[in-house]
Amino acid sequence: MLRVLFALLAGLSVSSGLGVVLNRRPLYAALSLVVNMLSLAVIFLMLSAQFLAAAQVIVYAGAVMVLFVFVIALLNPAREEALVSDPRQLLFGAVVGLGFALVAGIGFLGLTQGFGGSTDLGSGVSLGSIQSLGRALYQDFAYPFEATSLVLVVAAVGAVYLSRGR
Amino acid sequence: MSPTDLGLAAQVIVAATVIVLLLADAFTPDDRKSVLALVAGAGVVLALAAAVAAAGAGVGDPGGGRVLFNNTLAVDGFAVFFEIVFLSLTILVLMLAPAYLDRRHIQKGEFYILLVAALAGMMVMVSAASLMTVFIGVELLSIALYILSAFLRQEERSQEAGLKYLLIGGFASGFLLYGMALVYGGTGSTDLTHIGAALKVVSGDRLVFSVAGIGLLLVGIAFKASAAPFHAWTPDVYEGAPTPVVAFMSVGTKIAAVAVFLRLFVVTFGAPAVSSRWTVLLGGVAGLSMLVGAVGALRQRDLKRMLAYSSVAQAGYLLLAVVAGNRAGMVGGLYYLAAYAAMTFGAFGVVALLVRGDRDGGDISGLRGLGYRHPALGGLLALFMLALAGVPPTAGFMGKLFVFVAAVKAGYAGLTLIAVVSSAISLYYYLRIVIVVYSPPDNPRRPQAADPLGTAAVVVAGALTLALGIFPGLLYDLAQHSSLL
Amino acid sequence: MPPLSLFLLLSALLFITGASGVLLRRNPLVVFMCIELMLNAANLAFIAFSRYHRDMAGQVFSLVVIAVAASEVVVGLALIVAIYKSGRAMDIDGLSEMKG
Amino acid sequence: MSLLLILLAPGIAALATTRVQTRYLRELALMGTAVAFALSIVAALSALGGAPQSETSAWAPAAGLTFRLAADGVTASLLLLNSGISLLAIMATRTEGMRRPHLFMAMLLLAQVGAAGVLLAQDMVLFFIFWELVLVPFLVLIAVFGEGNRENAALKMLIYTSLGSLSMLVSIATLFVLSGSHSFLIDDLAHANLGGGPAFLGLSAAQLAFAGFAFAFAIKTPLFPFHGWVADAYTSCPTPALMVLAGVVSKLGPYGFYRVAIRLLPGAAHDFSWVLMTLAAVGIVYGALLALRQRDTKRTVIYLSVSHMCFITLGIVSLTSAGLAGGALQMVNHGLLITAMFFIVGHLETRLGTRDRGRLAGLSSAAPVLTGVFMLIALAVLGLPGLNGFAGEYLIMAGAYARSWPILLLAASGVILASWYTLRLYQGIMNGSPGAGSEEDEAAVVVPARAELASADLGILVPLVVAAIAIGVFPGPLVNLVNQGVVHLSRVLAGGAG
Amino acid sequence: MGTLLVLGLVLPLFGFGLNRFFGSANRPGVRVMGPVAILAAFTCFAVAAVANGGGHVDFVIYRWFEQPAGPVVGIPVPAVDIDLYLDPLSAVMTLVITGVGFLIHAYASVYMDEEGDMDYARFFAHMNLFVFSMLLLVLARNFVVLTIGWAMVGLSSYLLIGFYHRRPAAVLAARKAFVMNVIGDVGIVIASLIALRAVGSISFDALFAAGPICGGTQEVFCKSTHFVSAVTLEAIAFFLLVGAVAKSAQVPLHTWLPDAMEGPTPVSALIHAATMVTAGVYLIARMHPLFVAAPGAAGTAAFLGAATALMAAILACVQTDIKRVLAYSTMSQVGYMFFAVAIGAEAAGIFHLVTHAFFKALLFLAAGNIIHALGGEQDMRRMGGLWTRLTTTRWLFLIGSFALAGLMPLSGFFSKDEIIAAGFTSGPLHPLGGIVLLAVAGLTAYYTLRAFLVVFMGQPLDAERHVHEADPGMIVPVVVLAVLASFGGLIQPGFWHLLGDYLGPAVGAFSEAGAGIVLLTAALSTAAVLGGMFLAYGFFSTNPRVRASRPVNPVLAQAFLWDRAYSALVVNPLWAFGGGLDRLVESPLVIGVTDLAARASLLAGQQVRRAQSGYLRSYAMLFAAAALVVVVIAGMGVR
Repeated sequence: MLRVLFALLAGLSVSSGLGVVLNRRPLYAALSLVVNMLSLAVIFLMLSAQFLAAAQVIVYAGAVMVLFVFVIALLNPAREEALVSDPRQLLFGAVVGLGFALVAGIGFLGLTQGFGGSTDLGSGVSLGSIQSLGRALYQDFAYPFEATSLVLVVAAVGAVYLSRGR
Repeated sequence: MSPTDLGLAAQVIVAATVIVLLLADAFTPDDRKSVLALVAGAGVVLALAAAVAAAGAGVGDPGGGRVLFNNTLAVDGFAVFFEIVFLSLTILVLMLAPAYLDRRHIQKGEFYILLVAALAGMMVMVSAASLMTVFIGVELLSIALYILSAFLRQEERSQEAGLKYLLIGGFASGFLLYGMALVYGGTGSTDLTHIGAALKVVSGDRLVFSVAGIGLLLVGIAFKASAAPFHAWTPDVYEGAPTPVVAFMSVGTKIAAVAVFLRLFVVTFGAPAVSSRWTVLLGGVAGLSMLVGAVGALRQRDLKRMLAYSSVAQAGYLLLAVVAGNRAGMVGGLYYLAAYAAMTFGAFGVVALLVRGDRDGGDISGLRGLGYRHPALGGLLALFMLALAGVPPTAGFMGKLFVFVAAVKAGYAGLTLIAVVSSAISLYYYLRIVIVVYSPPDNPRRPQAADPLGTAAVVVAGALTLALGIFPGLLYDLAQHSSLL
Repeated sequence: MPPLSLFLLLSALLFITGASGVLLRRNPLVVFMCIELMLNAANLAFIAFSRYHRDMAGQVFSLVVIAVAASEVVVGLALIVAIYKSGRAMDIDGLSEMKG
Repeated sequence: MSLLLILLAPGIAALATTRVQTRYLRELALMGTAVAFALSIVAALSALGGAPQSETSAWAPAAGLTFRLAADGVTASLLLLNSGISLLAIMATRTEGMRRPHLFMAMLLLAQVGAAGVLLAQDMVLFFIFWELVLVPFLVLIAVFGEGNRENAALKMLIYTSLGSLSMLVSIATLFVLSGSHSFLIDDLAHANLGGGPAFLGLSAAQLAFAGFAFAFAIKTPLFPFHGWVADAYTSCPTPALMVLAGVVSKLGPYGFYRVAIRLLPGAAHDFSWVLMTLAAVGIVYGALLALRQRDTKRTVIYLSVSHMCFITLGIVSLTSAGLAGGALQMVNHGLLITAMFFIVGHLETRLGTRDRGRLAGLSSAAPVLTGVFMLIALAVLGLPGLNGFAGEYLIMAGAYARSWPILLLAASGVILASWYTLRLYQGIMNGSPGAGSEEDEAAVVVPARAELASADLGILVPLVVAAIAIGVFPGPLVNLVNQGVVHLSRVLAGGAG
Repeated sequence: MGTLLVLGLVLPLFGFGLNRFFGSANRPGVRVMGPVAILAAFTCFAVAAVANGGGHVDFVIYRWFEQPAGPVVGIPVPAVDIDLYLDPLSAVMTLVITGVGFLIHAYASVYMDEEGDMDYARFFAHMNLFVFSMLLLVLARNFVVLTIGWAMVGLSSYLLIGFYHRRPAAVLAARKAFVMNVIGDVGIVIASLIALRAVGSISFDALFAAGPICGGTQEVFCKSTHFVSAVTLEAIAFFLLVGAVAKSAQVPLHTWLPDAMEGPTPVSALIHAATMVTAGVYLIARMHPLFVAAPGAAGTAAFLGAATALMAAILACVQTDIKRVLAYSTMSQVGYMFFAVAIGAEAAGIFHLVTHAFFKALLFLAAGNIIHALGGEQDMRRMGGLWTRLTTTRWLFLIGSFALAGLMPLSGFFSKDEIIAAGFTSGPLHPLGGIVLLAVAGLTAYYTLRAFLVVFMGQPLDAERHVHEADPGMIVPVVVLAVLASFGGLIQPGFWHLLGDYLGPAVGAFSEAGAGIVLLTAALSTAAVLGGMFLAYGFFSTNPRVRASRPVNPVLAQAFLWDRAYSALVVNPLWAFGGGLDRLVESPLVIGVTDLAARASLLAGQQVRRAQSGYLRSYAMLFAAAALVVVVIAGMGVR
């Protein structure tokens, strides 16, 4: 049952990922990215990361993508003429991509045996509950959390500065 | 207060300074923004005082340093050493920047906010005790620098620098992050102490994950250190970015990255099964950097690009200390990093002071006769070039000496020879600058006098460069105290 | 429940997709999306591992990543807007004034 | 203190140049150098007295650095040469009408400081620091004040020599690591126990370290075939600077062999001495033949110098008492003579506007004084017994003979060739009928009358001539001085090599 | 005693100094100073010789340098003294040098009068310097002093030969002489090095005291502990011989002497007749204990001597330049002396050295008068018929010729006979040498009479050319020499042998040849001489000039092609080799390689620049590829 669901979501996310890369229109790319995000959110749920799933939906599918679409609308760039400017680029990219895919395949599929015993994730664990996450955030990882806020401040200041008129 | 408290205080003060600057920026009129430099300076000086106090209180002594916040933040001699370096660097940049921004007619408060924020990022990086902290530090630094590189927002080169840096940087942090994920997967933890412990025992797939992850980590951090072959962004960004920013980032980013290498790789990933892998890789990267950097700089016409390539080569020497992986390497590395800070900042500082009008052109032919038109700046530039070339009696030489000793001790004959060759090549472009500076000028026009504050900053850097070269004892003791090994 | 390896493989595929997107596309906006893709892939790996290890660190990490990624996007988009304002084409191959 | 002052006096003068008017520049420089000269005499006397001076003070103990200066006999003799030649070079500098005389003077003085430092340093890092410090002034002197393709010549010289010195740096590091003693002092490094087994490319660690040193010193000397930089650098070097460069700085190469390479690694020195002796002997003949074929007077002197430097090196690397003493002796003599030679050649160029020997002829009747001086210098250069060139050559040949027959014969043939090319140079310029070769272009007609030495020139040449005769007739003091140092090294060799 | 020696040595040097630095101002001063310095030296040595008698003194002037205490590696720094050694041998030499030297100086003070003040002073300065060097040479008692004197003799001869420095021929001749002499110097140096290594010292005594040399003559020296192998001794002797041959213009290093006639005539008289060329002879005599122990080298010397005597005599027969005739005859006569000292008849050799100094100087100076009279003409084919004009010089020249030819009872006869007799009496092969020398005696008579006839007989070239006899200043010294040349033989005319006994302590007891041998050689040589003279008279009695102008065999005309051989085999190859090195090694390799390295790295720099295309995607591509490599390498190790 879960396996089927996973297969569906995996297919969806991968195809939408390809959609991002291959769509000539930035807008379509953005939309397929949304799809990708959502499917990943569900997978997060499967992995018992409820809060993250939510965050994923809100932050990404919400804020970020809106921002993207907004900017696209603002700039409305003409549809790219050619996906690849020169074939060498494509060839080289393909080689590198496949290389990584190969490595990943060997690395992860050959993993079934002996990853600290089993690779089974088990079921019915309640890990990412708000409580536990909250505890982790505010007790265990307080410092990184605080530092992150600084990152956000910087981003805000910078974005305002850059996009403000002359 | 205990030394660790003081060390932590330094960070808190810096973070607070960011906030204070935010507020102050809101309440200062547009024509008085340079006041913010003072505010920032005050905060940084305060932090520096705290850090020095921490060092004085013996944070470097055995048992002096502690790991705080549930293994996410290490406040030890190592961290404090670098915090001192970064804080002093920032002070110098704050002396250099205002007049520059005035010259470029873009005196904006955000500059100081972002500068201090970037400083905070560096400090987080060097004191990180957890992968998470490392990542945040890197991002905090990077994002601030993305913006600072594009700070001349009207100017195409600056925009180009910013966007290039941002895109390739994001790409790189993707790798960095995935590497961290793999390490996490392999060791089951994000904090360095546990990782270090786990790496000694893990085997099979978990070891594979860890090592692969370490490989990607290496890639990500080598990018920050602008080591070949992950250096491609460096020349373009350095050329386009505002020069004081370059002075800041070329020193800060590289030092922070190498510091992370020292803490993360030499210490945490020190387990033989692992280090046997990454030393090979890092050795390759170091050798490649030395050669590519040295060779790449030969034919440059723009001083900033030349220095960019030379910084690639310098990254090679710095990584040599990391690869050596012994105490000598650690101490020598610390020494060389401090020396590198002084001389590189100085070099870019002189370039910044020479910036006229609307373009950050470091055109080498424009330096002709500088030594006579502007004896102070010319002499300093020559000094920094000689220091970067490793000519005694300058800090650059002492650093090189200590690093060579470390490399020989660790038995890296081949790398040492590469270092020798690249240093010999590098003499060509460094000394060519010296010659140009002292060759008769074709047009005897005098530039308007440089701003005293900025000159003072460069003079300080020059004094440090010489002092560290002639009296290495001063810094060497501190480095020994701050070593992690 | 599918095994860890499949989740990891998925994340790897997404990562590679994103990476190749960066290598191929010329529109900076799209390149950004691809970078987002890579970061998400990493997140997936983190969460999978955290589930496997029964350890919250991974989830916290990915939360941090989301925040960081968001801020990167914000800055990037702002920069793109700035560049657009100065009237240049949305093509990163156009950003090759500095070279050599 | 006095040894330190040998470094400080000219150094302070160098700093002071920026603050003084052009017309007092030379006096200032002369003062600084004169102090150094006087103190060098003191050092020499105390070395002769058997109590060589030595000064130690803390520098960076944590890093294993010690600030120690010492002057044994050989050092003292070269210190005298250094400050003496510098005095002459300063006198030879025409500050009036020169662009940026301050810089020039400062660099001359700095070069002197560097050379003195190399001679005095007892800590290898200190040694290296001064070693490099010598180079920088010449970068400026050649690249800024030189002639012809000066910038490239300067860069070539610096990069080439630095390649050598970097290899020396690696050798220093190696010895430092291998000698457990946490110190860069020569005496401590000498105790490095280097495993006999092959470390790299089938060479033992000691041999590698020695190779590193030898490479550096061979380039500096320059020893054949590492003299690729010399021709260009010397050609574009202005005369006063060249007097120091060829007269003093080139001696630092053989001195390095004496003070560092052989002292630290006698065993490896023995393994390599055959190679080095062969190179030196070949270089003697090689340089001689090239000197024979040069048409440019300056280049003739350059290759003559190469040949003689190989002669000196031959003596040093023969690792025999006589050879070492002869080499050390000849360093001083060659320093005096080559200085005079380059000065004369430069003088002729400035006065007659040409270095082409085809256009110089028959100056003797127009310039009798120059003739006499030049004759004497030339004779000393070709090693005429009774002048200062002889004693050194004799001892060097003795050393060479003690090691091998054929090398002695090569060296001897070098001596014969020397008489040939030297007389060719001298007679070509001085004898024959004036203006013989100047039909080539009427544009520049050589006026022999201009060639005569002015009193200022005599002020520079006479001391050299007097020294050449004095040392030739009474070599005793100098030989004793030199032996004071050589005996010590002989003891090391007798012990370490036997 | 020592002071006397030093004084005698230093006086000429003093003269040199005065003349060189203050002479050009006052000519009269030079005119006096030049000769007087030598005369004073002569008196010093005369007194010293008398005082010394048959003994020997070794006076150390000062220590040149010390031998340091401490261990010796390989070869020591020897202790060197600058000392003077007077024994009968050196006494004779000093007297000849200063005595004949003085006469020549006196002669020259008039002869050189045409020269300008500066050149006049220069001339006498260098003449004095030469005498000083020569004295140093003969008074040496260790190799270093010997070498110094040896080389300075070469130097002063260079200066004097090149006296006319405007004349390219003179300049070249001077350089040639110097370089060839340096070859000799190097030979001496090498010999001294071998000795130094063998006996640890550079003094002659230490060498003579060594090994096989003892048991020979000088028992007094036998104190040394060193034992030196025969081979080493041969080597030392051989390299000494190189020096001797070069200095004495013996085959094969003789080619400089004929060219040296470019110098002024008095120079030829002093250097190339009386003194310098006999230095080699002196050296072998001085070193005779060594040569006794080194038969190989001695034999070589004897052979070279005989060969030179013959060859030079033959060449002398075909010369047309009067000075060249004398030059070749000098070589030939020195060949005699070489032979003598080499076969152990040192006394005879020195005897001939002395007499030869007298009559050859006489001849040169007389020739000088002739040349002077003809306004610098040296070509005999442009002389002739001078008998009626040079009424004094003709007699002087005649005496000189007969003495040289060895005509009874002139000095040449006794000395030459003694050598030939010695050749007959000693050694297995030496009689051959004796025979050769007999033949040479005939040739000598032939060419001397030829020269005399061509110069003085026949018709003058042009009757109205004004030819004046030289003035007394140039006659008196020559007359003195003529007297000496006539009666100098009486110091050892076969029956009694003053010189031999006097030299005994220095060069070994004088071995008297049997009376029969003496008479036999006397008869044979007289026959040879008369035969030679008869032939010469037959050829040249009637219009000699034309006869003398006949073309001669090209090989003879080119002096057996020695010069061509040298330039073809040594000089030109070296010259070409040097050029080859310059073109093929120095520029392309030694200098080229360095430039090549530079060019290569600059090229690489260009490549890096090209790679830096400025396109972000190529950077990313590079990044990704590198990352892949990293991951693969990292993974490989563990899996």
